[in-house]
Amino acid sequence: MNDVVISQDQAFAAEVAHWLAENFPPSLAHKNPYPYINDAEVAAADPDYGVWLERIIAKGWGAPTWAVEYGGAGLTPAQDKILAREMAKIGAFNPNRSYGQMMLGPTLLEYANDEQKARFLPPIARGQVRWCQGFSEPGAGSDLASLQTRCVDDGDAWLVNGQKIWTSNAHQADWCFCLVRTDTSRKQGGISFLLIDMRSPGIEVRPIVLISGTRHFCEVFLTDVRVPKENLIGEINRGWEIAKRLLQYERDSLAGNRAELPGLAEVAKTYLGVDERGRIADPVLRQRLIGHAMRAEAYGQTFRRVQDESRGGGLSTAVSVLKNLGASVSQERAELVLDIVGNHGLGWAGDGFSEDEIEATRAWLHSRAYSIYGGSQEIQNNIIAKRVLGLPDMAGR
Amino acid sequence: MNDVVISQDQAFAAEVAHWLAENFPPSLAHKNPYPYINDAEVAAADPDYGVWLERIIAKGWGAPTWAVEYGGAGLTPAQDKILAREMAKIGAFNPNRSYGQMMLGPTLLEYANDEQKARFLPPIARGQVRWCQGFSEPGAGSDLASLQTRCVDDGDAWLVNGQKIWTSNAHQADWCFCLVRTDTSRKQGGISFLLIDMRSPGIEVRPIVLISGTRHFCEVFLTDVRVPKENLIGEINRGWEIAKRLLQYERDSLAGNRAELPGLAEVAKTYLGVDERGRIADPVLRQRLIGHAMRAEAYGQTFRRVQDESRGGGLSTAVSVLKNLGASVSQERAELVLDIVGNHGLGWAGDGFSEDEIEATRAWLHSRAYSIYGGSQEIQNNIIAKRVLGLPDMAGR
Amino acid sequence: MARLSEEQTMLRDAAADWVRECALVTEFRRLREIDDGTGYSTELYAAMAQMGWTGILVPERHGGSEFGCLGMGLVLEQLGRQLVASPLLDSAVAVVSALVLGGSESQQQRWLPRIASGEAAATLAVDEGTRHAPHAIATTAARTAQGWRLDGTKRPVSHAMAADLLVVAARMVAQDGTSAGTGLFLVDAAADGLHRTRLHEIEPRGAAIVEFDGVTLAPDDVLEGGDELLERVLDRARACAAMEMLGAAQQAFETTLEYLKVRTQFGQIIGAFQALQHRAAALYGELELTRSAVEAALQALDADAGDAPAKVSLAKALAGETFRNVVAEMIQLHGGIGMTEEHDAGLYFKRARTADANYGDAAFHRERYGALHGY
Amino acid sequence: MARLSEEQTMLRDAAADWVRECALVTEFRRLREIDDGTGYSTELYAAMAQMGWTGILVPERHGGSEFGCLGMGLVLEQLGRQLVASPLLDSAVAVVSALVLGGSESQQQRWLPRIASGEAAATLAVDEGTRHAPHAIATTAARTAQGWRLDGTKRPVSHAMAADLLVVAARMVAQDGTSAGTGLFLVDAAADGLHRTRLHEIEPRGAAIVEFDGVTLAPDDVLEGGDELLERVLDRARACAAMEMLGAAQQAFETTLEYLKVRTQFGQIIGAFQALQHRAAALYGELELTRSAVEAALQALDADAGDAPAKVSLAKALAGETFRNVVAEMIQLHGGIGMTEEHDAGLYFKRARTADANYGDAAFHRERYGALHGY
Repeated sequence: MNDVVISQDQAFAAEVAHWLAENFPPSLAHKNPYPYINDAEVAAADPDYGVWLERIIAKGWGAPTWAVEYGGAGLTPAQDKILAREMAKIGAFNPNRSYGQMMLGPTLLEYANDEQKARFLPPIARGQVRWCQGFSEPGAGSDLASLQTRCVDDGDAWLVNGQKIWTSNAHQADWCFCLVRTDTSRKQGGISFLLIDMRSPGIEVRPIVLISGTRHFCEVFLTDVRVPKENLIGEINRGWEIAKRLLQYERDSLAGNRAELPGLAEVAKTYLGVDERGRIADPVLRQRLIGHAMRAEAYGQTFRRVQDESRGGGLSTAVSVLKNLGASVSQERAELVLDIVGNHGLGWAGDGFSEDEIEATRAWLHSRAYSIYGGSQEIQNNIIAKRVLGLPDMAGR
Repeated sequence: MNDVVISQDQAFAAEVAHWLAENFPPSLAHKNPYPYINDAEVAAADPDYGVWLERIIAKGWGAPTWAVEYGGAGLTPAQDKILAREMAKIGAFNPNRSYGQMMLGPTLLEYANDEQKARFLPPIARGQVRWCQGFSEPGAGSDLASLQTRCVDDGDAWLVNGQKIWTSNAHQADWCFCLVRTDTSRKQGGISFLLIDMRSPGIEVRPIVLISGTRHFCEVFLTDVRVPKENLIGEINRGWEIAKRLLQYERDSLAGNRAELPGLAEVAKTYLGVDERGRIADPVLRQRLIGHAMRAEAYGQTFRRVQDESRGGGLSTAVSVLKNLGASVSQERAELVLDIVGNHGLGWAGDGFSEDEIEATRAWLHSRAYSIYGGSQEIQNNIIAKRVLGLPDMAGR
Repeated sequence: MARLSEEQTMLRDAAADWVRECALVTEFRRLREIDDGTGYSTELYAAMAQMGWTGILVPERHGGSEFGCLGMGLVLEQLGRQLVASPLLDSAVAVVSALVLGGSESQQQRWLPRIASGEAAATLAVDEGTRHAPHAIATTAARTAQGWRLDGTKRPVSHAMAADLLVVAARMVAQDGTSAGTGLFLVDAAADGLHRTRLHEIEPRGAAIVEFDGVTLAPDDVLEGGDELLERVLDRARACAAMEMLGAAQQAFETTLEYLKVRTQFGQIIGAFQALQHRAAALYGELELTRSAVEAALQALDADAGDAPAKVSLAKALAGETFRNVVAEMIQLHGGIGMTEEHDAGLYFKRARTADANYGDAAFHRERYGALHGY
Repeated sequence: MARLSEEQTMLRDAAADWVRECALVTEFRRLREIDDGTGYSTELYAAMAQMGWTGILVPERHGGSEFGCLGMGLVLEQLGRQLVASPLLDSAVAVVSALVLGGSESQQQRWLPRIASGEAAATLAVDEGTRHAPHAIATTAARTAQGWRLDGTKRPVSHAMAADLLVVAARMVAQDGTSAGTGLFLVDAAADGLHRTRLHEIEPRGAAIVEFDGVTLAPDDVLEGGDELLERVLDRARACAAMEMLGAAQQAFETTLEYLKVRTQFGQIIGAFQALQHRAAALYGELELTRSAVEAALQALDADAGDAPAKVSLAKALAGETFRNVVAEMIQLHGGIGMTEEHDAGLYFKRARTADANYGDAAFHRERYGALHGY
């Protein structure tokens, strides 16, 4: 890179740092953004979060790389990285991250027509609309393309009938980006990508209770739901390509989950005590903790390396690798935390357990989902084997 | 069981113990029998081994359960177990164990005609003939049934052309039990089971050098080898069934390998030293050693339990499980021993390394074969999944 | 399975039949909904007592059958398969073993018949902190002129909420203040100064925090045997717990296998995918190793073998690890449905961790095994 | 790969081309047959020096290029792919770092140009027993009126048989007998009282037992920096070794992948079997983690970052474990042919263990990482 570019970058970095110092509420520093992103109630409950969202949106940094006309700030990938780096420095985060901003938006930028972009992107960039993803169905989990939700041309509108499952936060969502079957004679070739207003008549949402007690995954039942013709993205029966792209963005966002977390040495010493050399007393757990700390650091290094290599542009096939590594590291951590906490990690609620202990237990129970949602570990391994390593399919099938 | 049986067993046990006390050379107590079994030169080098072989054969215990007419002692399975138990007590072993006695013999008893039994069994029971196994071919490893060695009817004899590989001790063998293709139009259905005199013209044997330096696996080239018609076991093109049975006996014998070995705690303390509490100093290795000791003990318990359940009659499907568990335990041990020995485990020969250290290094190099020969770990897992767990084959193939 | 005697076979089959007919996992779900804190259904426990299971370790003269640890294990394995909840392990194994191995004739006469008949339920109170640490007990039993004064807090004590008798491990302090090792004390649940606080856990097992605030005991409320007795009692409970865990793990594995044989994706029964087949084969191997270790431990206890403690730690460690591995795969191989409250996978998953922690987790027993074998 | 500067990219490509053209694994086989004990071909090493690789860590004023640890790693990664044998790591990384970080101007002037030109080969002598233990050195350097007296035995010292210079770690003993920490000493291989015994190892690396029997040294034959210098020197060698190991592991993985794509069994390319596909995918993930850790360690060293030691231990530990896992799978997935001397799998398998043990194996670095992070 030549010196001019470098100095421009430095200037931008300084500008960002200055703006953040003035606008980012310190109370949010180093907080985990996911609760805010995943749960509208949590978000609504924290006024500072509201302020932060308002300010970043006004600045256009709710969707930094999007064009200004779509509510973004038109940053270059390089500038976007500088922004991310400066935010990371002070433990800030983009409060506008959401399914809409992380997955649907980039997809619309690629596949939607100008009317659709003008209509749907700005509300996402401004955090005004909550989107949910209507992909999975009871009979179509890993084999997503076998989905059956029917969509037929009813003259002035589409008529949709079927059932979706594992739809995160459908009960809080305003809109749903949905895969529907418009042709039953072909598998991938009969799928279309449709945007559906969750307030449409004929939509019923039922939260699913998970073993961790969480209820933000839902079943969505669609009965004679009428959807305007102009809500179809891309061509009819060409939705699979769009969906695959969007799933890449999803893996990309999931791969980033919990990239960095504080070490467990201190927690472990508190619960397990230390030996005569000041080491964690339990030798078995100590070894597992060291092994985990090493994997976690290497995962963080890999995550940054992949970002670095992708130079902010496009998506590398490494996302499947990151998704699996990230899931295994997070699950290993959740198991270890409970192993450290021991008998205090068996609490569901009530007296005798600290809030942190209860939360650790719930997090452990939920952690099993990391290797299932967003494309199961098995699906990611198939992708790695075939797309990254170039291994063949079975013959004679 | 009723009291009469019990008292008979006790009487037999006493008789066995008495005979062993008088006949088993103490110098062989607790020695690893495999070097003797695998290498004629090792066996020839130890006069006590020769004496022991002579005595046990005279007693008919070289093949204890075989009928007396075939050189055995006609023991019942129950008596055979008592004999084994009594031998184990004093660290004795059957010096006549061999491919012939462990694998071919039992197979002939099931599938050979009376003439063949009378001709081939007694020399095996008396340890007079060394057999090798001519199954694998360069193009037919895990997929054994794809073997190509041709066998055609040449009127008064069979004419055999082809190449075998991984034939253990072919260079020392008198005879070979061989799988040959007598029909090219069917896969399993075109295989026959043939006994070939290794002194026949047209047979060339080339030892293969392994990474451990051992040379007892061989390539066997067969060029226009003429084999008498009466050396075919069972019907023509029905050899696959016989081979599968024989391979079960092979897995059975391999599964037994190294069922019990002394713990590594003392070796580890010698090489690694102890900490202030007298524990093995290296905490990482210590944990791995404990884990290994636990798996090894559980494997030994499993081996005994399976023997117990099979009640000495027939073969349980558990042999595939034992084969894989046994291989993994043995490989883990070989790795651990070298990890303990550290820099002294890098020696190939010469000054600066003890004999035990060199042997440990060679054993470690050879240990990789445990999960390959006698049906690879992958093949055993397929067998377990399909035959034991009843999981289906792929559809549409 | 080890080769069983006729009595043992009958015992196991009776347990299997009863569980199938009366105590499927649906019963366990009902218990979770009732959620009264006791951790078991008195009706089902009465039925178990009827079958004689509460007396398997009780001498015949006190109304038991003396079928031994393997016998008890055979029953618990079947109960474990359907996650049947009961105080059988704490009352009929741990406390009965304490009374049989360390109790005077009068102590045995007072409690064994009532426990064997199921009329009384008892539990063992050892753990105090975040983990199983029988050699670091803080609760004290101070010798007084009248007898003993018990002070301290135990947690978690499973099936404590509905227990009539607690056998409490405490550090004995002589009147001159010197320590006299660990003692096991018989404490009536109704004693003054004994307070129970219910713990709401992921697994309903009637767990509680039990506080002893100057509880006064009679001189002969202590069992004979001290630290050694405690270890022997714990080892019996650990080995029987391991067999119960093995039963649950076996069922979790079989349930998963069944799913692999019916679920279709990509036009294939997913059980036909080789990667899943090999993982199933690996789990099968782990289950086989665990069964061998658990049966060997129970037999070693019945034979009073010297290496029983190490064999027990081997069994409990493998049972904990195998059970946890199997249930993690159970959820993974079921996919999303396995994460839902309505599917049984979550119940087995929660049981696995609770059972692993109970009477010492895999890490505790690996370390103990290593120490016993000089590593 | 990390994003490279133009120079770095050129350096890596040049190394890749040269290895492809001049130093395939067949060259390594020839070396094994010649078996002259030196552990490398002087011709090939001269060529490497010609390319300037022996001077990558040498300051420009002493004839080097100062491309840094990452630059050296990029070259070693390519050499590792084909198991190229040379004293580059011991001479141009370990000893050069010792001289650059702890050498006086005159010491540097005396040795750096000759090492950079390849005219001289040097090695580092630290280990003495069965494992890497830089904090438990028995060899002593006793201060005398004339200078130093060196006594002790080092083993294994790689590339010692053909070395001109040995940098020896020894416990310094002052004239009053008090210990003065560890010192690194420059010892001419031709010195009186220095005896070399060749070690025949599974991997030809010119390893030897080196005995120092009252070797006399001049007062200024010691480097400046003591224990801290030793750690800094070792960390540079460890990180560069990790990159060489990664290159070898990467090649072993790719060779195995190629085999999976051509070998047929049961009418299938075996690479189509899902169980093997998922194992390959898992190995790929491990290789990615290792690459990140190794590159981060090299960059941390070049930046003189405070957490470089922990990052180096992370890199060396992962490199050792990944390399060993990959070669074990290399043999397993090749089946019988992988066990034969004529196939390359065995060469990578032997290199993996030797390289893991060199400069501290995975267990050593796990423990070091844990200690550095307060576990």
